[in-house]
Amino acid sequence: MIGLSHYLIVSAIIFSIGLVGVLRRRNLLMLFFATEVMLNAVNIAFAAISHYYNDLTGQMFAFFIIAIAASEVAVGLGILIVLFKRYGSLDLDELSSMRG
Amino acid sequence: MYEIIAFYLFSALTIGLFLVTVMSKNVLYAMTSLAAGMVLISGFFFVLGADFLGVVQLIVYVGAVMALYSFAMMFFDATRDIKEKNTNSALVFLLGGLSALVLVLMFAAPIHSDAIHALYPMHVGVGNAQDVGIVLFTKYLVPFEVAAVMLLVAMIAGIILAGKKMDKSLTKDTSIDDEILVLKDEK
Amino acid sequence: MLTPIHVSLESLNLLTLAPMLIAIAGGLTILILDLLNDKLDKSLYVMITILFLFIDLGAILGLNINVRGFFDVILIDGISIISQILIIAGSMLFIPLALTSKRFHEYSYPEFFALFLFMVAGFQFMVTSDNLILIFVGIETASLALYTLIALHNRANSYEAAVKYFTMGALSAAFFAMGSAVIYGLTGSVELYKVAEVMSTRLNETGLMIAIFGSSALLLVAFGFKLSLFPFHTWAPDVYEGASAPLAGYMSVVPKVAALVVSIRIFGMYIDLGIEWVRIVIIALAVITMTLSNIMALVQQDVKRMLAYSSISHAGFIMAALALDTTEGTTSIFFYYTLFMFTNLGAFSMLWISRHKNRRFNEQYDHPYEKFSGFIHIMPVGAVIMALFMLSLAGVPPFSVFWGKIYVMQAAVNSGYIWLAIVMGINSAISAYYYLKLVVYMFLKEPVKDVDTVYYNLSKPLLAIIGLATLATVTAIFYAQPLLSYLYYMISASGY
Amino acid sequence: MDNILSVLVFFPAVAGLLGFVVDQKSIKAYGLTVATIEFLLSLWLWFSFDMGNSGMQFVELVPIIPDMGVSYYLGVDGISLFIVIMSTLMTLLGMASMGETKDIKNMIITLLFLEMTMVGVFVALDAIIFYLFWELSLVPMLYIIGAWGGNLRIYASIKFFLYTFTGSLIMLVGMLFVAYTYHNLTGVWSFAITDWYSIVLPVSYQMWLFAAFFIGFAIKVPMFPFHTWIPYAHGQAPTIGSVILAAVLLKMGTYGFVRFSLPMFPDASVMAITPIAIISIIMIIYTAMIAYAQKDMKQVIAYSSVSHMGIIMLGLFAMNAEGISGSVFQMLSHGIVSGALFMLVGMIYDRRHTKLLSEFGGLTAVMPKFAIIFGIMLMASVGLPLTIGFVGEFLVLLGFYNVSPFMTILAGTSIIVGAIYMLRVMKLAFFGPLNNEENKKLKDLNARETWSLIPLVMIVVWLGVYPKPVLTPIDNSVKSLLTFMDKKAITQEAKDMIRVSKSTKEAK
Amino acid sequence: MENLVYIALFAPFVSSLFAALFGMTERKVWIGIVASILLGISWISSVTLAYHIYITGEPIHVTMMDWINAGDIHIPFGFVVDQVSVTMMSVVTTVSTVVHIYAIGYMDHDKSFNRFFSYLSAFVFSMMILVMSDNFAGLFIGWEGVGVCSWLLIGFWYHKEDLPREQNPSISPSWAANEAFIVNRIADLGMLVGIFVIYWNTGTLQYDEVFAQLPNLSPHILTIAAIALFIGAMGKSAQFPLHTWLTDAMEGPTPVSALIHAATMVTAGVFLVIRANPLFAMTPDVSFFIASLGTFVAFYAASMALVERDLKRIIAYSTLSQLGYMFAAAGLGAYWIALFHLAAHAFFKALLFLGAGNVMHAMHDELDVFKMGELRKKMKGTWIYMTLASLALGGLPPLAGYWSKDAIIETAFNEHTYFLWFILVVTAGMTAFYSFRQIFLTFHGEDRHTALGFHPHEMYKFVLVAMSPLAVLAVITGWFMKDYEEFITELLPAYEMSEHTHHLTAYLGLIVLAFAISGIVLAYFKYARTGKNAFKQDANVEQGFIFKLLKNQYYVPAIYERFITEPYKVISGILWTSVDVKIVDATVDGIAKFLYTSGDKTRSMQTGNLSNYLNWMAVGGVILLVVAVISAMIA
Repeated sequence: MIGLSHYLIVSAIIFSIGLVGVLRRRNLLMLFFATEVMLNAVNIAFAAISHYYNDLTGQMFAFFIIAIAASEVAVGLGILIVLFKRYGSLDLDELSSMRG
Repeated sequence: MYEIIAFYLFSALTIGLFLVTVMSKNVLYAMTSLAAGMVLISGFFFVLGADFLGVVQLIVYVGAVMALYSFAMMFFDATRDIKEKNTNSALVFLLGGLSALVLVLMFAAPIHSDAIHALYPMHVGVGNAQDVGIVLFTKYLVPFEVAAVMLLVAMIAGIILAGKKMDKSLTKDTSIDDEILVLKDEK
Repeated sequence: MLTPIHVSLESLNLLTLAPMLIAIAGGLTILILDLLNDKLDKSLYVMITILFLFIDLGAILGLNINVRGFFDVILIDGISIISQILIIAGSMLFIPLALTSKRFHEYSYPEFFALFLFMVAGFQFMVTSDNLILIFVGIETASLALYTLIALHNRANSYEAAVKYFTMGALSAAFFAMGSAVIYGLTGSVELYKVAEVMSTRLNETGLMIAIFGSSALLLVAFGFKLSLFPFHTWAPDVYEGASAPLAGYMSVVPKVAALVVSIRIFGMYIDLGIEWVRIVIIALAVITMTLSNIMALVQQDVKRMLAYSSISHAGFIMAALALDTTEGTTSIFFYYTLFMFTNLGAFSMLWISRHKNRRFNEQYDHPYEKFSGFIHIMPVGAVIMALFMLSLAGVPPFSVFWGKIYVMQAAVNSGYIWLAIVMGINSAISAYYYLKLVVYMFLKEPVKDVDTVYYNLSKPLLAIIGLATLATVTAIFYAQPLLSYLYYMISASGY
Repeated sequence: MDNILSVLVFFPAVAGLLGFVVDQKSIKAYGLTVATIEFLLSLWLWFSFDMGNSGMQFVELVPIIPDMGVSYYLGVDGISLFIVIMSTLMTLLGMASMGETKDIKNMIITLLFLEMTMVGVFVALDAIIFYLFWELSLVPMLYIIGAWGGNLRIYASIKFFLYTFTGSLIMLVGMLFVAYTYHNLTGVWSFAITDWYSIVLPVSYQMWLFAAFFIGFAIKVPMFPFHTWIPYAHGQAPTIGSVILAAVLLKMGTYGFVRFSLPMFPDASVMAITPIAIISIIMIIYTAMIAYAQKDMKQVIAYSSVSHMGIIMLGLFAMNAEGISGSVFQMLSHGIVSGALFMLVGMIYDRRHTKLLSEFGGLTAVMPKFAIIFGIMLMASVGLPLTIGFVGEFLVLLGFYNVSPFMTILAGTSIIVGAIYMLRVMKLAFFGPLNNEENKKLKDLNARETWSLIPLVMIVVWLGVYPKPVLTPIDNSVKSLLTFMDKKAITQEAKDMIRVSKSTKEAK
Repeated sequence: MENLVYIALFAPFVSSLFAALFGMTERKVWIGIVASILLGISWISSVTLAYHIYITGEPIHVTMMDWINAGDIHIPFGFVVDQVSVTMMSVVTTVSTVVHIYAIGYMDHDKSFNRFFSYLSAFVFSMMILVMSDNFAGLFIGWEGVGVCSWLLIGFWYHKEDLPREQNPSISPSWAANEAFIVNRIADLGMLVGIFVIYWNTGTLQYDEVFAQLPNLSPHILTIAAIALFIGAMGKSAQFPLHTWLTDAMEGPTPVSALIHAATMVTAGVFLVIRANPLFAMTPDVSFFIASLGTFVAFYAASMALVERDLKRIIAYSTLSQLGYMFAAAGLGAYWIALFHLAAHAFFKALLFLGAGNVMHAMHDELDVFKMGELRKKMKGTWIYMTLASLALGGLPPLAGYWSKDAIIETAFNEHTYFLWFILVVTAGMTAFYSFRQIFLTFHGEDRHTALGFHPHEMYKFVLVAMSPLAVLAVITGWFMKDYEEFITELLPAYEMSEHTHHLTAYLGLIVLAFAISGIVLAYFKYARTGKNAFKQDANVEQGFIFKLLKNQYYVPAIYERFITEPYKVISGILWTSVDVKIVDATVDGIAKFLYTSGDKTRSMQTGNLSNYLNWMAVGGVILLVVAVISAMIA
């Protein structure tokens, strides 16, 4: 049988994949993809727990996470656009005028 | 049996697709696999009986978010291969692996307990959408409304940030000594 | 079949929602006004914002303590009231700083003020709930608005700051979500009082400790980011530098207060459950944070960046108080932040009035120390006030932060953490160096030749704010007692 | 006037604030007037002081932050009375002796604020108020050194500030812990020193607290090895800064030991006798030798200060009335004498813009008045009988002899090594042929300089010949302090060590 | 009578203040006259007091006011005039009055004339406090006071520059002054310790109360107190090894040498021992040590005088030697004899010095006796005075020195310390030799000075007249020895010669006399003759080891220089530059620098690169998680 742990482990693996993505991506757009992956991983966990506890709270949480992810995309892309206009690039290695 | 097959299939596919998302050098591939992964995750939701969530996932992610991303991709003209300097990939994978290991360790624990009683139980014979609707519009009405505000914020933010007004600075900041010089010139 | 649900209006306790609704209504009002007439001046929006904040404050003060509302999602207890008062007060001090004598990009947007009010509402939601979902949504509302406000300053640095803040914020959101998921998995609930109940029954189950510790660790990452604890603080200096000076000052107080309240609720719960590990880790992080940021502040060439590091260090100070998890400790957090708010906002305002578009003194920095060389000769009163703020931040009595510092240290001593108090003392001493450095530049050096330092951004509203901050900084000794007894009463009444 | 202490503390500050209005040209007259009034007020304090009463007088108590136990609590006893008077006197004379100074307005106002903090420290009976003035005194001093100092002034001023600040923060933790313990024992928060006296602390607590307070005070004193800020501070400070620093600010440290460490931690104090005596002896001999090696006249006096502070420290831990009274008297004496010496060095610096001994020689021929006053102060500094310097030094050594003859002999070498470095200065600067051309046209002291030094000369002689009016109140308070310590001590060793005077015993 | 006490004490003080008022003005002769008159008043008072005491035998005790009251210690300004102090007072005022008058003449060309009188009178005042005080603290006031005045007066010609030791063995007046002060301070520490011991064991510092309690104290304490006090005495009385300053002190004006470094101040140590005789009487070991040291110094100093060429230094050595005699007597218990010798010595030694001053005045400050000779004709008065004084010093009857010195030598014999006796007898011979060597070289023999361009002339008449009382006293003092014994032994313990000694008195006296006369004769043959027998410097002798040893004062100053002064300088320098700056301060700065550099290093974590920041965050998060898991597993 597939237990809760199975789902959670898949969620954990996807979360880690997302983390790897966040860490290795230098292109901001693709970095954002990775954050989406991470949030989706959490969603799996919530849905699974919700299912096994027969409780709706998890689905609520997942629902709000989806909403949050969507608004983050909007704001994030907005910032990326102004950034791109100014820098002409999305490479975050070029973003280091402030340091030290 | 059916569940097992679905689970493993979806797991393998999502993991694979997300790996592509994370590792691919091509934005298009990455985005496509991300979208596909999202779709498969909604599959998880359906398997787990969260039908409403599955639908929302499809609509919001695959429909809205992905559309936004693709527009953005076009705007940024990022269809070409992205060159990325990965100076410390060993560290990255070490961290990823470690976090996976730790999280798996955590989740391998007997988290599930029969002693926990659902606070907002699903009802037998009631559709998931109805169940969700009731909880969402009673208990979680406030967060729901706040989420609306949040989306409004996101909308305003998106609009003003991407707007033309941002193209040049409106900050007016000539210094007094400049002005004095001007005055002197006028005399 | 589902049975229809009957909900009585009284049980919803709608009044508990009133403060946030007022803020949101204010934001909407501004948006509508803008729609009706897009030629309106920023001063109007500033005043409308202040008015709504004022009503908001009134609504907060009218709340009863220890009530829940709206299906128990809203929780009004002592710390939520005082933190809301702090948030509103900080916001009211911040927003008049828009009334500079010069024009700045962000203030030409009416949306700036709307977003600001939404952000305030977001913070208020954060602090008035113990439901992780609402907290999460509140955090994101506030953060998204804040990212935008930063970016609206419309300079390359501010974009960079916004991107950095945003990206790391997204990562922290993921950690928060993951942590919540683990909690949910452990207890079947996301409401903290319920969580505490269930978790206390599950503490002795074998194998669960990993998950419990893990959940706290994941949440610590998220809040470590918000509170700029080492090693999650890396965004802070850059963001403070990139943001406009008033916003940087604001960020060093208000969002932190909101995040602290949530941290008190979450980590206080862990500590109350007897999970000492959390306390140890927080104290360790706090100590590292204050020390590291202090020594990094030592070498800064830019005053704003120095203040950013100093804010991090102060946050570390406070975080240590949080880990004590005693009534005094919690009181000290708010006591400290109240006193710190005036001084820090005052200091950032002083930077704000000396803002130049062009970097006259240094290629890289807006506010290098050299800019303040011989400030005493150029603007004696300004120099004295700035020096007062610096001395206050350094913890020289009788200025405001000193009282906060000794209260925090007293709380540490009372809990038996004498070594912590000593570490705090030594850190204060280290920090004195960089505050003093500015004083030295202002008082003991000659003005830089050939480059006129002009401080023309000053206007009457700014003067009033700075005056208020100065007054509050200097006379702290007189209002410390009522403030303290009020805070202590509110906090002990809600059981922290 | 019951609130004379408040007036005494805040009058200079208020005057300082008002001073912003006064014109640059008249500011010195204004400052002198204020300082004179302040000095007269402090004299009035002395005249209305009840000499027979060894306890606190003119007490004022207003709670400020009751929840934290902080109150505005002032009072003087025989020990603090004269230090207050000395502070006001040295401020007045220092100001009077000030020559041409740039930004004189800032200087005068800063001095007035500094005066407030100095008086405040010595009359505060609440630990937090004490700490408040203690820390606050750093700020004007920082400004004085930093704005009017020599080439290394910024380094020196920051070093001074940070060093003292660091120490006092650790002391603050100690204070908080005492308050906490007091709260545990009584259920009340209080920072009042007199309340703290009433609790008996276990020996282990006493030791740790003693150490915490020690760091704060020792840096201020400054005790070896925490003394290295002082050569820089003195070396760079303008004359007035050195005068106040040496005369008053250093006394804060030793005063702190009397006010806090001794009565609150009698057992720990007794245990600390040997280590402190060793440090003091190192201070006495080591810094005296360093003073001998100096090339700069002012540095000699700066190091000599450290050496003399060693004597004061030694006396405080003699645990008998002779030693402690002598030590308190020595504080006054060192204040007057080193203040005068710094003023003298300042006067020659004003003329020649150098303090290097090698630049001078044979000055007596051109500046006889200067040489005479310098000679008198030198003799007071080396502790010649019938000058103020002898009384304290004699009593300290006498008192400490009861503790350890051997260490007293080592400490007593101060009269030798002290003479060695001071006479060297005298010889190099004032004796020998007048070779340097630039020195040949030096003018002797003018009226202003002379008259700001004459009072000090008179005090030096007066208190050397007839110290009774000052020594008696000090002695009364010290005796009751010792009786109190003896009563409070827990361990038998401490009780044995603390020597209550016979006269006090008989009075009982 | 009390008023007389105060007059005797304060007249010099008034004189000093009066002169000080004019200290910075032109030379005014009348200041010297006023000062001398005031000193004269003091002298009259002292003598009157002496007569009063002699008649009544009752000491006068006055307490002026309190000085120090702290804890249990009460120190008043109290003065006691008894047999001992009145002796000292009389001696001091006599000599100082003469010296004051003398100085009017001697200092007449010095522009600091007024200042000189101020110092000189201040010295007399201090000396009076020293001898009159009724307690140890008061003694110490005077003790230090005379030290300072001595410092001021030795360094009176402060403007002279330092010369290398080869040119001027005392380097410079200011150097010599500092040396004197510092050496005295070393001894004063001993004195202070003695005072402390006495206070903590008796609870008081008043002489009478202290002496009353002495029998209750343990011998151990008594010994320590005695040693400590004697160390004090050694400094002031320039006993070995603290003697070097005395010869260097000759840099001061000659009246100063006469008053301070011959007649009065240097005898303060002897006075202390006499004053504290109950204490020393109870510590026979210490006393014996004092006697031995005294004897040693007597010989040691005399030996150096044998080869010295400097007129004043010869006299200084003889002073040193005579102090040795006094200590020998005091150490052997013959306190009154010591005091008697002290008085007698004061008169003839002052006379000798003043005579030397006349010579110096005549020779324009030239002091090398080898450059004089045959001065007798030009300076008859001085020649007579100095010869008289030298005869007294050499111990020829019936002059003062004979009686007192003979008594001391007899005492040594009486105490069965034959070795000491022998040395003292030999020293007496040496004393006679070097005194007359100096007289003969100066006043007799070949005229060596004219060739060198000196044209000596006699001193003013009034000066010579003023010196006459000393001359008279140098002659007659010894005649009153019996009366004095009667007078003084009311206070001091009587010293009785044993039967055995009594029998041998005459023989013993003859032996001493024989030594003395042979010394004079030897000196005459060697130095006084003229013509072909005239004295010539003998290079062989001067190259000899012993000559060099003596000439270089047994290399003691060199040793001090090498092993004390220089190392002190070097160590001070090292302590400053290496220890204080490079270790202590560098540690403090090092901590600050460490913080600063670590700030600089840590700063590099803030690369500005977002990816790096994310890495930090992830690293932090993962480490937190790992720690959480590990600690959970442990728990």
